Amino acid sequence: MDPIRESLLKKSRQSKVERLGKLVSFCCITLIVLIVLAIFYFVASRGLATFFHDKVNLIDFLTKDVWNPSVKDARGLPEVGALPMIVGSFLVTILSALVATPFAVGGAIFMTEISPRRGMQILKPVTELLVGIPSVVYGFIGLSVVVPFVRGIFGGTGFGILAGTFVLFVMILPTVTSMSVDALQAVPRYYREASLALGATRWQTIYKVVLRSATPGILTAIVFGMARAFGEALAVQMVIGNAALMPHNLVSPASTLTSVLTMGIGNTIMGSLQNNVLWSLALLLLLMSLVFNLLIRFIGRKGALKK
Amino acid sequence: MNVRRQDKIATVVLYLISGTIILILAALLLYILAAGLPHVSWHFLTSPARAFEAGGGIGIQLFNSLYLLVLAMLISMPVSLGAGIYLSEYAKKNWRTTFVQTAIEILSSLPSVVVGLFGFLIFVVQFKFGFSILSGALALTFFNLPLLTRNVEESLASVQGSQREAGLALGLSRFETVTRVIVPEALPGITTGMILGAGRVFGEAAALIYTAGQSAPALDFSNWNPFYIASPLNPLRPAETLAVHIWKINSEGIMPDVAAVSAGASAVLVIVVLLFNLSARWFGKWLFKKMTGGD
Amino acid sequence: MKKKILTAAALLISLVGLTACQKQSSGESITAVGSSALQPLVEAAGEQYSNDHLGKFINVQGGGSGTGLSQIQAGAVDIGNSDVHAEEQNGVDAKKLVDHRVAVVGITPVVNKKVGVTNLSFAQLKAIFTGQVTNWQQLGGADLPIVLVNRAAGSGTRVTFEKWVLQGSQAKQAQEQDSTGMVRQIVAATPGAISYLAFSYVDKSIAAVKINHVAPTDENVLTNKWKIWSYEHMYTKGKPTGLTKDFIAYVLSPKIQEKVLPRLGYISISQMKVERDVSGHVTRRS
Amino acid sequence: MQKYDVTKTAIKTFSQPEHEIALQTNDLHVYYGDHEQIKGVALQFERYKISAIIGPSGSGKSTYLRALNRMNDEIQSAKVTGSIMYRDLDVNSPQVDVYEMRKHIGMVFQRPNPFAKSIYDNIAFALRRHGTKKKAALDEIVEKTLQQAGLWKEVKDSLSKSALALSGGQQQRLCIARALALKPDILLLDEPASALDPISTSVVEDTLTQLKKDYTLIVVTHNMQQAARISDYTAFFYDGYALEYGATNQIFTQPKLKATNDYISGHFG
Repeated sequence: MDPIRESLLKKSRQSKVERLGKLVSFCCITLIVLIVLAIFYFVASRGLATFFHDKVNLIDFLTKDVWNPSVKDARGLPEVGALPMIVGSFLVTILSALVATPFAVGGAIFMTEISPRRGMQILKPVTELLVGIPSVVYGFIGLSVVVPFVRGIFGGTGFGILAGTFVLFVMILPTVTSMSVDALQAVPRYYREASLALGATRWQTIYKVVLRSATPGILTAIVFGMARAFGEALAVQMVIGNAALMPHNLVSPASTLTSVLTMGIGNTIMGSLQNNVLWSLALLLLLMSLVFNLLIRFIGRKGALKK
Repeated sequence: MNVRRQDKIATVVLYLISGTIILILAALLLYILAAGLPHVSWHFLTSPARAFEAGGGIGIQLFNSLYLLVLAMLISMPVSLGAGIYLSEYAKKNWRTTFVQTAIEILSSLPSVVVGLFGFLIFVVQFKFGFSILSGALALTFFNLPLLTRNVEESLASVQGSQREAGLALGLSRFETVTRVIVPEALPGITTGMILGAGRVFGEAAALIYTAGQSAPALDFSNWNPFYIASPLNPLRPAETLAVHIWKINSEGIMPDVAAVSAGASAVLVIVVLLFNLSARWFGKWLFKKMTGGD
Repeated sequence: MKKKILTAAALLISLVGLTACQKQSSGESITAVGSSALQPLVEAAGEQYSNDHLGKFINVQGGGSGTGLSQIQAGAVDIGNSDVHAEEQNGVDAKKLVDHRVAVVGITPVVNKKVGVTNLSFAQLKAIFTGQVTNWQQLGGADLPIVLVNRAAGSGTRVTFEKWVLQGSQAKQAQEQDSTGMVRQIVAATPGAISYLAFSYVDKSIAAVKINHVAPTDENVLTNKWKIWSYEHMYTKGKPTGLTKDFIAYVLSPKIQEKVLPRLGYISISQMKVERDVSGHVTRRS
Repeated sequence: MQKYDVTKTAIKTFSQPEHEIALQTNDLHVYYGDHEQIKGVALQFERYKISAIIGPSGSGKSTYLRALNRMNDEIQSAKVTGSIMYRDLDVNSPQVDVYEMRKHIGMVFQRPNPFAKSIYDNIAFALRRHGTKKKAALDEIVEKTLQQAGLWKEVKDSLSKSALALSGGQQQRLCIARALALKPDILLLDEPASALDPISTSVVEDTLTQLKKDYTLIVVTHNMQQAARISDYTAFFYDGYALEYGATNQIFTQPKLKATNDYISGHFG
């Protein structure tokens, strides 16, 4: 008999290893998916109870601006208009993204186009260090520096959208910057060379060629930063003032979905309406993070098509 | 001429922006350190906290943070490695994989409060682990898994495909090729990601408030039997971490030196996280040299 | 490398499993969860109790009165700490819970020092917190807009304050803070700010306000001359037994009531000259 | 590009072999998704000879080679039909253990792909994974294969150095040594010299001719001179078909088909 032929027909150790290894790694990924589904189910089951069990109208929940879960309105339904929080969340998110974008993109251009050596040696480590600072510390600084600063200039309490924007701006800056750097670096070198060879200045090249072709990547970075800002809880809660009121201006106390959620959860009874509406807010947060994700995917796909 | 001037202006503006970013960080760091470092002493780092008198330290909180970190990383490292391997090596390009990736992304952008409350209901209440290091570590795992998994997946994907072919052509299974060839080569990236993740875990508060708890009972540092209830190693004891401590004393602290303790604790927290960052960099580079430079 | 990680994980899991099994054999412990206002007291008492009784441990957690009541109701913990009566909380079946009143906390309105008002009536306070009065000038103070700072809805301090001041009216929506420390900080720093704090948090950075010329002092609370005060409750599900029972008795013992409470800023329950039920009905204690 | 009537001339069957055959394929098709890359190829490779596969880019040479030890399995969309007979077994049949099979049908790739490990470990690694653990045995195989690959003299003092520090030509010979270490029956080489400079190329070619006495080699090459220099047989691939196959001498001097003639005389490619 041919020994090689024999050996070919036997299950080798490697194929056993492969079966086992694939199984183990599959279990790992399944575990993660199960966790996500469990969290989703858990948040949804409690969050939806507001509408099914406590009979709150979804439209009212999303459009009314009076938040007072323990008080019933004229129709006997609880006053749970989440609009002030939704507006607050979007305002701080959009404003901080607006402030952060020029800084992030500017810093990224500096790192990739203007002075890669200095950029990579100083600016990159600096932004990465910013990522590492815990959000409680941001909150602590926001409270002891930003809020008094805002109060000093605009009067009032200092708490509000503006203070929240400042804190979130610093928090999302590193994320947006480093992702923008990746986007700019992905622009092929010959684009720049071609443009420069045609006599364009460096800035023209950056503005007309590099930025243009990196736009999808930069947009993704911004949306990613917004997703982070939207979900941030502790730091925002410490500086925004937590008033469930429609924000009149940027320095009046306002609230976000996360801040109301963190504040209220310890003071309500599991299973009561007051608790369920908080889970509805959490569900809203979850859905928003889904939307942000889909947005990122959509932008990514569009960008891919262009190339 | 106009074009040239534009170019000049743009350059100046970009320099200014970059300068501002650096200035912001420098100011942040200086502020934290200047406010906190004067309060940091050996005594502060090693003595237990006091609820209502001055002179408390953060010794137990610091130990708790480190122990929790080790446990959380021990659980999340193998899982994220496995999941990352699956995603980068086995997952086919179809809707299921997209679904899984979206799920992971969502988990990573989930507010940590939600993760904490989920952990509270599942581990603390359902599994009866109580407010404990174990509950906290599991909640942190949830919080950490998506980031680590993505990091592993990306690090593995950045290793050239020809390395996989090399292993496979030698009659090795894909799994052994990945674990013995690709993972070692991706190790610098993976390690950097893990250490950065560790830094995040170290600074996390919201996910822990309702899982690891907000009290730091005195520990008996002479008894390391993990079954003893006051043993530092007991995974079922409640454990307030440094980040939670900062949050708590800022909210409810009634000791006279609240401001000093919170500033000091913040400084320590930031220093530790910075150390994680720097060591991630250094270790990643060192590992890369070692991996590519033979045994 | 991977094997090592796996081995470590396996070891860890078995260790945890073992610990879970052996939990009872090496020391006994109970868990008390809830009100962050009561937390320091229970913590301090628990620490002393462990010193006096070797091998017995009291785990104390914050999380808020709501958490305390939901957890004790669910039977997940041994003691639920709360600043509010279980009857006052939505979603709690108070009949299943046994109330142990362990301390009293007085709550006072506090204002920023620039306000220039030292005395208010209940009616004025109500007008302030419902938003009918918006400037301190209307109350004889400085020309400053009134800035309301509330505690989070459902927090014990707020429930108590609103119960006695607003008497059922709806408070004006205003900024809310999760914690006492933060409230004090904001009131101290914001001209025109008014809020309310437990007595023990009042310090020189802010000004406490008299109500109807009654000063917010412990003595006035003992006789109910100062009306805004609340009991601190430790709830158990059914009658307490074993360690839980011993510990509650310990908290009520003179050792804690007379020596520890005053240092922490609580008013001892044993010194109270009056008793008040959940509907606010006051009886003299004999 | 000139059109040839490929379907009629393509090799579909072959006569009974005169020599010992190491490997043969019958009606082999390879699909990538919907695209048929190899459209039915029948070839047989003689033992202890070098067979070269030539043909223009995109003619399916590499795809065919990769099918022989089932490397196409690793490409998700790839599908292979037809048979690949090796030792009376169809390589594609589920009974055959793919990992064991690859030990016997080794492969060297176009671009050198040494592991980011030491030179020694590059060779010893797979051996260890397949069960050879003894240091002495490993040492012996490392030395022997490095000698076979003509690399021993250059690296014997730096075995613990990183393989990535070697030149491209040296890396490729290390990859050949690495493949030889498993004592394969057949060695598949996919344009092994295309990424190398002329001097390294000639060293690698020498190495291959040396190996012929112990191994059956199948070499895909883009370089016709190379095929002429080293191979005993040559197959000409065009558009997913093997159009002509025969002794190298005959293919290069008297090709039967116009297409082959056009290709080797440089009219297209």
